[in-house]
Amino acid sequence: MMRLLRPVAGERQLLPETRLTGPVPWMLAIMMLMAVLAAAATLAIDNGVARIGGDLERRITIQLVEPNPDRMEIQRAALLGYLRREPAIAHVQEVGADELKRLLAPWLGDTGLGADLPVPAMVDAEIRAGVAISAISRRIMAVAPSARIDNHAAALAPVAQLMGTVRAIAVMVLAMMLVAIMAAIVLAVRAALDTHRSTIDVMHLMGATDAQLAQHFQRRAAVDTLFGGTVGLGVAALLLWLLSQQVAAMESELAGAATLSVADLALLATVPIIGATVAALVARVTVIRTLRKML
Amino acid sequence: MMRLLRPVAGERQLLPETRLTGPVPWMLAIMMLMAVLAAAATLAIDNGVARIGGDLERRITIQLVEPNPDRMEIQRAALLGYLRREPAIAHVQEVGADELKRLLAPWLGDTGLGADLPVPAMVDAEIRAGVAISAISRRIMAVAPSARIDNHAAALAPVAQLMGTVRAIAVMVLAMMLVAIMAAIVLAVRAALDTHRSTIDVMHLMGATDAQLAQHFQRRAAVDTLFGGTVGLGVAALLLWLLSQQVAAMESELAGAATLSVADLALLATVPIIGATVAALVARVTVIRTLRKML
Amino acid sequence: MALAMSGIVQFENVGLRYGTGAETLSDISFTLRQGGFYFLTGPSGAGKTSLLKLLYLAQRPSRGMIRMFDQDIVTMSRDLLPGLRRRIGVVFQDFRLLPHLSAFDNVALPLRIAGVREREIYAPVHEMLNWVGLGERGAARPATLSGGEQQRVAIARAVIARPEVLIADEPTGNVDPDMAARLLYLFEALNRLGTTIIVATHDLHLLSRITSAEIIRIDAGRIPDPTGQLRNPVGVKPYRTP
Amino acid sequence: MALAMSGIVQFENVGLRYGTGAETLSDISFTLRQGGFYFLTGPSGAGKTSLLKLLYLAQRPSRGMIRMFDQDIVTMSRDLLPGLRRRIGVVFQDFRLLPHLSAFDNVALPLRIAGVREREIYAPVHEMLNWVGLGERGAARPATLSGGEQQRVAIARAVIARPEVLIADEPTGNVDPDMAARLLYLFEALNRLGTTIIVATHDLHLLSRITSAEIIRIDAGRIPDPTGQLRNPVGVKPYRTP
Ligand SMILES: Nc1ncnc2c1ncn2[C@@H]1O[C@H](COP(=O)(O)OP(=O)(O)OP(=O)(O)O)[C@@H](O)[C@H]1O
Ligand SMILES: Nc1ncnc2c1ncn2[C@@H]1O[C@H](COP(=O)(O)OP(=O)(O)OP(=O)(O)O)[C@@H](O)[C@H]1O
Ligand SMILES: [Mg+2]
Ligand SMILES: [Mg+2]
Repeated sequence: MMRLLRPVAGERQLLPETRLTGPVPWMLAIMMLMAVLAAAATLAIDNGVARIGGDLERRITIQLVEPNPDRMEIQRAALLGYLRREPAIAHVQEVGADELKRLLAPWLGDTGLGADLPVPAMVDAEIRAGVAISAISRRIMAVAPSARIDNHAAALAPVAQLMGTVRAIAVMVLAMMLVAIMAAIVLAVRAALDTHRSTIDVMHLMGATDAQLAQHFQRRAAVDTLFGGTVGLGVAALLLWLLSQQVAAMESELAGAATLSVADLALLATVPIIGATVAALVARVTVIRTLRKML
Repeated sequence: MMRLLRPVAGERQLLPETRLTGPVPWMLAIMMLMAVLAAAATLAIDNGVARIGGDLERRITIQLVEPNPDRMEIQRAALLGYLRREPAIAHVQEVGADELKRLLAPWLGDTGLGADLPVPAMVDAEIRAGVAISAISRRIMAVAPSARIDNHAAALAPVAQLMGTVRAIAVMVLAMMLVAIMAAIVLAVRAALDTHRSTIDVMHLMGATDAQLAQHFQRRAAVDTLFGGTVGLGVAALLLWLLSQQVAAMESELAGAATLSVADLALLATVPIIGATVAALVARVTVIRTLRKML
Repeated sequence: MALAMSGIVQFENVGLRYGTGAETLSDISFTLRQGGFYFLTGPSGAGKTSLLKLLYLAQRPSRGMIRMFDQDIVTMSRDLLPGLRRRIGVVFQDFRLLPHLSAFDNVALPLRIAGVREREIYAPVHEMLNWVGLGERGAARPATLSGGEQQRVAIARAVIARPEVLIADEPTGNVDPDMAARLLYLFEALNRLGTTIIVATHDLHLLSRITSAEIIRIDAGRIPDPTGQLRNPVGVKPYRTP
Repeated sequence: MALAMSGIVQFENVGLRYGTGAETLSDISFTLRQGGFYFLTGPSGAGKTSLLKLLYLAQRPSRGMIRMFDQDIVTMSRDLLPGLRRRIGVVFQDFRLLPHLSAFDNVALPLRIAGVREREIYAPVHEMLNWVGLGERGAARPATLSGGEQQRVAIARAVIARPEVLIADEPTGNVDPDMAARLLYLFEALNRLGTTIIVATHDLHLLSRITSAEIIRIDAGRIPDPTGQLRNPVGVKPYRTP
């Protein structure tokens, strides 16, 4: 990498210090930005799905709906007793009255829970990995027939589906951008060769070797792509940070799950470097191939 | 528009028939593609949200969980009777036993509903617009105390939230792409002016007017952008079609709601034409401004 | 004075400075008669091309007054310049052919810019190409023409629209003496039809060939005779001949 | 025969055809002595530049045999060409200065390509620029130089690396006779140091000035004397002088 960027002795005086062509580095920056965003989206969704699959899938909420308060109390005690005994349950947490009121408010309006309405009981539980939910469900129904069991994963199925679609689009965009970046580099190097064709001709006739000429173009392509990549990455980083702030403000457990690890961020940071290396290679091959056609 | 594209008499012989610069039309195509996809995503999500807000929000599901089969039957009859009488309810539909079994299978496993488990009853209902769900809920609880009411909109809240985030990203990408396309056109026109600078100089000294010279560049910019825009739009259309197939296969009511209307598609189709017009104007202004600096 | 007024070109105390350096042209004053034939000569770097640039309206002077076609060039509106430029033909020292156009299209360019209809272009262009010995090479791009062939295309392009003033900068530096004589004959013919001709050249044979021509000598950006009237009667050689 | 073998350049029945047209050069046979001084002359479009292109290895012949520096140029490996090219200096008819480099850097280019260390570049380049009268203009870009100044930079660039063969295509077409004489003196000095020199020109004064030079005439792609030995003893003028 460093070897690609180091100017050759006296090279400044050999070829013009112009960019590949006017708009190309900026377009590379934009495509890099899109590629980084798409890659970030893919990684974030993968992380989110892993969390949903791993974490949320094993959480259930049990609700007791029983108009008779005495029976309700019996079932509630039986349920909590069973759940606390059951070795397949990792964690049990009864939802308090305040929390319940907050959850039910949208259904019941401001009047809240009154005497004419039974107060349901609600318990959150986490099942240990590897245990079938259906088995636990049957046993719960046996001790508390009024229980109604909610599986978080099932409730989140449409979200997971939507996330899958978004991920598919992100992967598609990423693939398109990578192809486009490669194509842009090839086209830009060719255009640069065209622009500097007479310079190349003259230097060639003065005895410059193919390697000498390629050296310059490969360095320039690398510098331009590194520039575009760094700008693109920088803007992408800014946008991702803004987005993470927004997600944090949403207080959504689900969106919160779709975060990027340090390893992911490091991976994204390599994008410009990989781009520059690829650009240098593309430039070298293009230049040497063009020169081969000359005497 | 047509006036922009019509070649001037003898114009072929006045300036070279080259593209703006090698990679630019293709990069424009890619950015147009991204812009169209982002615009499509925004429109589709807006449509989806409108549907969720309008349609799904007014739908509720009422579940009766009552271990005593006799009481269950009484409450079921009372519930259905009330719902059918209630003028605020637009539509009532009891969920059949088969459908119920399918819905409960994930919770209960293959053994299904046996004698030891009470069979719940489930009713879908659609509330008329403008009626508060809370009022209906209270009345339902009065006739059938074992009823548990699910509001679709509340269940879909995280989905709506995620869709909002995706929409925000899409709008951002769209804005970025529009800025980038404008910038790319300006930069490309400048680069083209640079490349053809000596040609412009000579024609200028032969008495070509600013308008004559601008004419050519504006036409070329329009043609190039139209090319890029059409390619980008074409690929975008293909991708959107593929995506719509995938969504259709998902059979998700939610994803199905996020579709594009004919008007939306027509709007998207104008993108290359607007792009070409903007490009022509940018080119004209850039050329004339450059020429103004010359004697 | 009346005669000076009838001049097609008048320079008065014209100075030209590129950027911030010393003046490239200083105190240039002269008048060119309509229908005159002028040679401009002087050592390399003296300022011949710079002076011609002022004449073909590629450059504004830094100071002084220039009148052409009875109009003040220095203060005139930019919009009127294309009209004047179409009355001037130029052979550039470095040809400046458009590389993407054929020899034919290069020669046709001034006609097309002037809006001449397409069917009135072929005949004169073809005839002109024949005149400069390139009748067969009309389809060739400049890059595939020899140096002298390119120079002849540049000359054909400069004269095709029968300009009122023809400015030629070293127009025979790349052709053989026979061809140079032929090209000079073309200039003379145009001159006889009324075109004012200014040729910058180092070629001593050219200078001696047009007996009616006046010679303007320039050295280090100045025209040595400061009276502002034309001097150098024919026969005064600007250099020792070998 | 032994003498022919010691020639630094040998052409045998060389033909050159651009694309599918007629042959531009036909049956060219000659030998250039090491240390010789040759003028190549002939009408515009005769094929002088095309012949020189073969010599400076810009073009392969369509047929025939070319030997330079005792190597067969036609069949030789492409990798060996840069080495040979560095032994040849070229003044192109259209100069071909690199527009983005200053006059100094243009002249320094062959040294830099050959890998000469930076601190060994300044002195010779500066001296050479002085020689061609451009000591003060080293920092100027080609676009800000006069035609003759550009030509002199091109000449300085061609000779800076003391090539074994110097090929100059119409090298004095844009300079005044005094400067032309000065440049020719430079060529003679190089020639005396052993450089083989080939100058294509239309300039009759140049031809008559180097008394020891041999003149090769070319017309319509052929060297009229078909023996393949050098002809045209000094003094035979290729054109009538006026
Ligand atoms: N654009 C420019 N910027 C700066 N200096 C310039 C520019 N053009 C010309 N010069 C300088 O002005 C002087 C006169 O140049 P000009 O081209 O007029 O000479 P000339 O008489 O045509 O010479 P030649 O016979 O060599 O063509 C030269 O020293 C040249 O370097
Ligand atoms: N690349 C090319 N493709 C096709 N034809 C060419 C090419 N280069 C030169 N020619 C033709 O070959 C002929 C010889 O050209 P060349 O440049 O060798 O002439 P020259 O003797 O150098 O003439 P001048 O004195 O005008 O420079 C000309 O008719 C020219 O049009
Ligand atoms: Mg000049
Ligand atoms: Mg030639």
